[in-house]
Amino acid sequence: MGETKNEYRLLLPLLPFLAIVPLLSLQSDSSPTDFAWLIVVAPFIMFPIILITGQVYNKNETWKNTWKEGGILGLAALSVSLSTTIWIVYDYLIGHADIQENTVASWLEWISFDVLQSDYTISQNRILGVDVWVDSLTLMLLFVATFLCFLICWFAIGYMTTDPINEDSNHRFFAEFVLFSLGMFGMVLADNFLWLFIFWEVMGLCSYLLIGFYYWKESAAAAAKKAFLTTRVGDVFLMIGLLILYDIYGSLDFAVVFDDPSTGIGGAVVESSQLFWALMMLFIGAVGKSAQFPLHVWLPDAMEGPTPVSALIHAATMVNAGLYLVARLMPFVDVHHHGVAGLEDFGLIVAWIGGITAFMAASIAFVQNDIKKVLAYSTMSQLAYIFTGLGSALYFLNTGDHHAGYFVLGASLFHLFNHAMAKGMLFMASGSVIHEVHHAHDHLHHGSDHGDHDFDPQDMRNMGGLASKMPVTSTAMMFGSMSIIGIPLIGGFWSKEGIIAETWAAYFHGETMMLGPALLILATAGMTGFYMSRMWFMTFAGQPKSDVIDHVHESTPWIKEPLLILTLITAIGGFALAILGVVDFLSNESQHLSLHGHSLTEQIIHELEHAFLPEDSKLRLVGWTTILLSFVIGPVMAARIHGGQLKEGQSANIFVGWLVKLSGKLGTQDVTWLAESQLAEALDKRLYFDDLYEGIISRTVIPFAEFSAWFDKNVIDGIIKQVESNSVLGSVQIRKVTTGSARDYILMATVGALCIFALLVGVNA
Amino acid sequence: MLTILTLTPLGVGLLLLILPQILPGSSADTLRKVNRSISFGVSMALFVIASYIAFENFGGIDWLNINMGEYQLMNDEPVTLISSIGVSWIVGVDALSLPMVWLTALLIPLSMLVEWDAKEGHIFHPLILVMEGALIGVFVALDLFVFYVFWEMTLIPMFFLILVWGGDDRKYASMKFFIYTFTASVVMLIGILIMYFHTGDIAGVSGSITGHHFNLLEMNSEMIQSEGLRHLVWILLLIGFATKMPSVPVHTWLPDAHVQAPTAGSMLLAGVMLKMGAYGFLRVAVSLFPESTVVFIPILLILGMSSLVYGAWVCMGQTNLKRMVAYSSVSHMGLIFLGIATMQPLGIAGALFMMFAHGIISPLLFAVAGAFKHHYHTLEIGSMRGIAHHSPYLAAHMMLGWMGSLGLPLLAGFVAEVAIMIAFWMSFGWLVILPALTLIITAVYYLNSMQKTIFESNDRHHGILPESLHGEEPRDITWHENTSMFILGILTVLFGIFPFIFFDMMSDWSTSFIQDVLLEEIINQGVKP
Amino acid sequence: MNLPLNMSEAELIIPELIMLAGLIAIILIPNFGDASFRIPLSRMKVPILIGGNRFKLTSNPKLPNRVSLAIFSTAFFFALMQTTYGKVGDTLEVTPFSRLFTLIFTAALILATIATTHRIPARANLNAPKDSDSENVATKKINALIDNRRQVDFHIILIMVGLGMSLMSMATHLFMLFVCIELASLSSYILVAFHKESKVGGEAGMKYFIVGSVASAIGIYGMSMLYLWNGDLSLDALALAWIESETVDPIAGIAVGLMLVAFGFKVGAAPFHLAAPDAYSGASSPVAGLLATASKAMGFVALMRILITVTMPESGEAFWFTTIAIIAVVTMTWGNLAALTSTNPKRILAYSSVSHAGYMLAGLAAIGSGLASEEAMKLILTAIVFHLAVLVVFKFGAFLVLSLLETEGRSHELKDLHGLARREPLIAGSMFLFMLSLAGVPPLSGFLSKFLMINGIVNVSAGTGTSDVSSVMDWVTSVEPVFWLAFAIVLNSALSMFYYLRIGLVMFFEEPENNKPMKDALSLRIAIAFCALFTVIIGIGPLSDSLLQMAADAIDSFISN
Amino acid sequence: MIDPSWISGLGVILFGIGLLGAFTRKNAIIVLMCIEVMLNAANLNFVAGASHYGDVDGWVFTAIAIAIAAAEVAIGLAILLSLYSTQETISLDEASILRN
Repeated sequence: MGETKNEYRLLLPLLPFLAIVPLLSLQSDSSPTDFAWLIVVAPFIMFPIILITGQVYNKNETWKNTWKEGGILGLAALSVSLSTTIWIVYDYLIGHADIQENTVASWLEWISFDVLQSDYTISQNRILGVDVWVDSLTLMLLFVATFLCFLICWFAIGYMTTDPINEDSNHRFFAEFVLFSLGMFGMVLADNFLWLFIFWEVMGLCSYLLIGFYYWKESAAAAAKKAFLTTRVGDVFLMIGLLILYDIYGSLDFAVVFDDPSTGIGGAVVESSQLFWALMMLFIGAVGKSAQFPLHVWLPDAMEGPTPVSALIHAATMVNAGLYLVARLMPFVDVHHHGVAGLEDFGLIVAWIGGITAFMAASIAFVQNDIKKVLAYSTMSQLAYIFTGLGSALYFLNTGDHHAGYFVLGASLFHLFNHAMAKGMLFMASGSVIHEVHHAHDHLHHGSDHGDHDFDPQDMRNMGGLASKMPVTSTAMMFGSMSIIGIPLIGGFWSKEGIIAETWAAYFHGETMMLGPALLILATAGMTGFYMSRMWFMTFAGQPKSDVIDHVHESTPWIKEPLLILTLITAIGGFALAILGVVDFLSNESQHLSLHGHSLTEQIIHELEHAFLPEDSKLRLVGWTTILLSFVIGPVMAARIHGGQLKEGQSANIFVGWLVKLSGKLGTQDVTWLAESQLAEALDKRLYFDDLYEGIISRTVIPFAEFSAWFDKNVIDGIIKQVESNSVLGSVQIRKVTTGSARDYILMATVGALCIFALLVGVNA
Repeated sequence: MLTILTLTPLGVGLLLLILPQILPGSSADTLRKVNRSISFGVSMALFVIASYIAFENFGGIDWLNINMGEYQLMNDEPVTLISSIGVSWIVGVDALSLPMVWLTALLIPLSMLVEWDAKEGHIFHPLILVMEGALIGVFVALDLFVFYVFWEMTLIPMFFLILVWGGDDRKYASMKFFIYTFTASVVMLIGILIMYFHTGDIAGVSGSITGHHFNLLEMNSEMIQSEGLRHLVWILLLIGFATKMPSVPVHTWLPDAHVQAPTAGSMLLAGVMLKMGAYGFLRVAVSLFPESTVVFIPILLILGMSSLVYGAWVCMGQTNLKRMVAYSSVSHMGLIFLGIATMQPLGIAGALFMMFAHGIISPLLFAVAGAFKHHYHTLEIGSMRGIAHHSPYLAAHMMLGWMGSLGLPLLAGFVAEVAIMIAFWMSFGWLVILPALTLIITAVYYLNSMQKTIFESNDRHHGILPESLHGEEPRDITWHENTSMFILGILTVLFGIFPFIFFDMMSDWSTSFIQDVLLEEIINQGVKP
Repeated sequence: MNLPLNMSEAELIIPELIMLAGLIAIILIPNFGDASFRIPLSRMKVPILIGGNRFKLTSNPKLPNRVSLAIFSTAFFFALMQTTYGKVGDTLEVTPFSRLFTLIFTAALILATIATTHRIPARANLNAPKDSDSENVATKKINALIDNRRQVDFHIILIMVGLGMSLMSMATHLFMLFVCIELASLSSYILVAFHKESKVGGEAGMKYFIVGSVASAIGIYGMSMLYLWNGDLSLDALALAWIESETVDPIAGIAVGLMLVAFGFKVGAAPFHLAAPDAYSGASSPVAGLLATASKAMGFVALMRILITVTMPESGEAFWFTTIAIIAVVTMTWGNLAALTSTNPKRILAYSSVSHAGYMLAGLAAIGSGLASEEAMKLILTAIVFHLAVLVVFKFGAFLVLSLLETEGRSHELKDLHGLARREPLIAGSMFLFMLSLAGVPPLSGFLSKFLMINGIVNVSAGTGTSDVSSVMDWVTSVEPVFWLAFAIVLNSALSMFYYLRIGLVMFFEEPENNKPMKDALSLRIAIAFCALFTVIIGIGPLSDSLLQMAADAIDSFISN
Repeated sequence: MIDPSWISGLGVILFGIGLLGAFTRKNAIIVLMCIEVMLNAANLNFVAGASHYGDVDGWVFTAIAIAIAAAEVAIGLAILLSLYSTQETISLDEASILRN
């Protein structure tokens, strides 16, 4: 990639787009929230432009080199979204706007209608409209979404346009990418459940399109279908949830519903059983979207999509939608604020699902060799953490312990933030690895990129020792992994600790049912330490396992910058935000991110104290167990099995060099016996879930569909055909009466005459 | 205005069909082009008029405050047609029929465009024009006799479209189509006649030797004394309308007709003709017999549900693309019955919007299926793979249409679905699980069919071409097909994002419909809203 | 000396007089020649004009055709213009009813005449075969000469048919009615057998004649029994006697039953219709058309006279109600079923004609149910008359198309219709129109008439169900069975659709055997076009209105006497 | 004077014979004769009626009916001749090209 230096001038077209928001902020006195529509509309406008221009100017040199097949345009739209978001976030953080104030104001009156009420009067003019809803949750997720969309689009320009397999179809990628961004932004901003659902589905569509980006690949197309259908199952239940909610509250607007969730439409008292089912249905939707047990099967397959897609959709943004939805449900159960009591079971269910998924995904991740699959299971597992946290939060809020509830809610959302940043970065890094390995492979087997199909650039068994070849990537990957593992002081630690602790707290609180999730996620903490480390060591440490590795080198700047930015955020962002009280902010306990009047040092000490030495001795035990498991046992095990020194003469940079060396010193352990066991086999087969589902479908659904088709053709239509053929038969028979002999005709006439007499006599007698 | 809209296409179409036969000269090719241009021009002009009527009115206050019985008649004076039996020419549109009229006027030029190069084009395009007249006639006529006349008249051009330009088995299909629907509608005719017999004489239709009239606006359910007879009439009407919609178990004409029909025929069949059933049901059966409607909600529910669920299952078992799409129409039409069965303004508005949305999505589906037939000479799902390589535009339209039909948000179909679902939950609660789960099945068969046609060739640069192509080089769709599909696609998106363009009007209509027509009966029958 | 006919009476029956005069003229005119009579014992020759070498004009073989066309047209015109009505002698009465039927008959005859022009072509300037001609050419020439010779025969008989039918519609005396029917029938037997050179011609004539004669013998016998019963056969007297007798006298009942057989044969009711398909397929198309329209109308007039005028009680169910209802249902079903798989277009049309008789009989049955108010009765009768009138347009239209086919040979196979749309789009279109009209598809006139029929039946019966029931089943069980006649008609319409469409199908779908356009029979084409046009405009619009009004007036006059 | 009922009784018998003959005999000529018999049965009725009612109409009817019968025979024989000339049979059963 010789023209590296010149590439930045391509960003010049972005400038006018970047100028939009500053101009607006100067021109207008109104609140930036009024311009929130820009976030959604910018990608909306850009989507058809990219798609159509790309189709028309396909293969045009300028389009390819200057506009990066639409990538620059996409980036421009996303830059508008990002800058608007930053503007809004800034506005809120400095306290110009009040988070608590959200009024019903329809920006778009989508449909309006009337409802026949049970007292036979017709309510006038219900409106399903859409407007913007901003609170801390929105702000956090909006920032995550716009920021990552922007960065990953940036990354994709480098990643996609240099991959020969994408030749001439990148406009499709960028258009769908932008459309996805629209869905994500819209979902976060929507002020009611219906539009949340609508954008939710738009994301689903884009996920489908992007997973199936390499549509000619059977595996990709099948994965796309699987993803769409599995999430569709959840979506349908989500929709039923909406229906129930609408029936209860007569509206789907957050403002109306959350104003007083215990009172339904017309002042009716909301039954907890009724609401429970609504929430359950919504939760099933969330489970589908966030790939939780038992609707988790689609996420690993979704890695068939291009890596930027995995990074954005299947790690950082879309899969968070389920979490976002569940977090949105808090007001329903928050008895402190008019919530409906008696919904602890819902919290428990959420926590259990989270716990099960976390453990299951982590264990499957043990045996994955595909670098992206490891990350996919890791994503699943981490999302499950958050679900467990949210479950605890639901439980606490519903039982009245709102302090604990808010804390674990904030922690969960904070983990969401950390995980999104880290996982987005990890995927990009893995993309970088794959990309370069692939390039190196192509370079090595020159011009025969179709020749060697056996080589899988995603297989970690082909890697090893990359730490020296890819300094930036390995560093980024290390910090990302650390954040996910929860290495103390780094990113995810701050949030994960809170989740585990509070889940246990719920158990200690007297809820025995909470023990399960608590134990599961505790175990998962250690497992996370193992498989994330394993991935890192397999990739970057040890001897190269393939001749390709020698030719790997980092090249494209488009890939490096986003990694660097995210590494920074992952490494210190978590800590910084924790100090600024993000947990309280996210749970709406506080309005701003600030030091709360303490000095910086005080705050740091307070946070550290809170993390490592909580007052409750039981929780202290849990905390240290977690640290022990995730920090020591997991990584050390991984290092012993997969770690090792680099090849002679190679050296890594200081950020990662120590780790490689350390792993080399820990020695090796042979685990072949374990790898060949039944358990490993089962894990490799993903605990047979896919087989089970496929088996059920092929044994029930497909035969039944075929039976229906047969039934329709042979029974329902068969009756018609029978009538037809019987008529024809009758026709032939009746025509035989016309024998052609006049004698018979006279006979018939006579018989007829006799019949007439008989009738006349019979009727009149 | 509406009279022009109805009679112009009929007249011009017939003239174009007959005149060239009488006038000698001019080569076949010139004739084809001239006829085609005139037909297209006329249909475009009619579309402009229809749009003018639509946009003139749906923004205005007058339009929104329609009450049943206060139709906005475009043609004020009823003209007596056959005074002896009280037939007069009364036309009018309201929120129920206006979208349908507009839809018809829209789909006609589009379907002409799709088959721009049809063989024997000197008949083809005028025939579609005749079709337009008959279709619009059904939607605007407010005299039951005229309504019935137009109702049956639509069969004739469609019969020819299938018979002359259809597929291999067109003989059987066209006969089945004609006889099946004809049978149902003559049964309906008995119902109409019973109603007719119970009408009193009214001013303006004097001179009737029977003392009765067909004016729909002057009819009401009280005219029939016997409740049993009212129910019977309602059932007779239902048979006619349900067959047209079509609803399970009287749907089997549809797949055959669709599979054999030419693309334009399928588009019109699915886009407008099926809506005639739903329209007529609302306009005649429900409007005049609210009591029976409320009493027979279970029937509606069963019909709707079986169409929806069973139709979807049958769809899954299909291997022919067009057949599958046809069954999906059956499935979607089931939702209309369900929407009506809810007895909620929202449900009825949803049903109306379903009629409209399905009216723009299903022609797109059939245009796509037709393009497969046209360019790949086969409709067998699975006989080809990775067609997106060769026909990117076709693939894109297929994607949009398929997604629209499976009810993806921001596309028109979703609005209707969600409206019906909300109303359905209000009325029937957990029964909603059936239609909801059907949405999954819908997704399954749509995705499967897409997977097995435009995706999965396992080759970066080539698709697996069907044998029916016989080694020919595959083509993408022509510009006329592309234009037509593009317009339909844009409308699908437009009405998905801005449904209120028609939805508010429909919603207001539904409210007043419930209020004025059905509410009393709902209360009387003790149906819980 | 009293003239048997005074001037005012003569004015009333101008159309019949024209036909009578025409009959004489058409016998005489072709015989005009330069023959002269030498006055005995002198050399003076007085030209007597009969015989000898015929003049060029009178020897023109096309002349009879033109003459008869002129006669029927004038008769049609005068019948149309007629405004005065009244009795003619003791046995005839001119009413709007009879005039409408005169119109129907003459219209059918006009069409038959036009079609015959091409079916039995007359060629002027034809020479006798010479020795030099090959055998083929000679046979052709001889056949053409034979055709020329029998032009006049055909038209004489045609006019006799017209005269008989027209008089029959006026008859107020049963015996007069019978004599007129016999006149028309005997003539039509000859017409059926007219193509005696073909095998089927003679056979068709024989069957039609034998079965028809038996039927009319039965009818006459029935009439004679009626005479035995009452002693007076004028319709008024019979009706009076019928009303006076409290119960139905068995003799009278049997007499009416016997007459039903005769008239049933004429209208083609099952099971007396069996000879009809044979006759239609053996006869030439114009004649078959005549049988299917005019002859059927004649039968219905007779049926209406005997069933409505004479034996319809003031109130209550007529004694023949069940019989006619059953015959109606059997007839329509039989006709439609048999037509379903038939492959001879003429037979299909014949069976369709049978089924139409069934529909009309169903209408009569509805009247006989005794539930009909006077209004409803009028409505049904109007429907029947209207149907008979419009049948002339589309049923004869279909036969005209077949005539056109016959000009190039056969029309006995559905195959002969193959690909007609390719060869003659307009003719095929018209044929399809006729078929749809026969099937009763709106907005064609066939729909309107069938619609009125069902309407009448529903009108009679729908009010009979118990009014205070709330369930459908209760209502359905309480309604008079005559209601189901409407369903029978409707279901039969659906059944019939099948074979009507099949004719359309073969015309538009199948490949033609050859692609040549057909013979340029202009007058026939114009007639077909007219029929097609009227099929449409009588279906809906002002013309249908005025025709309906005419039918209604006719029925008014029919009821009132 | 013979009682009219005897006359009409004879008529019934004649009619029965005629009808029976019409559908049992194959020969067209015989069938034609049977038809004549049936017509004569009707004539007998007319005659009986005329004598019973003392009405002259009956006689007239008889005369006309005889005329009709004569015409029928004339036409019938002509048709049978033409049938014979093409198919060389006058058997009702054998002349059945037209059927079904």
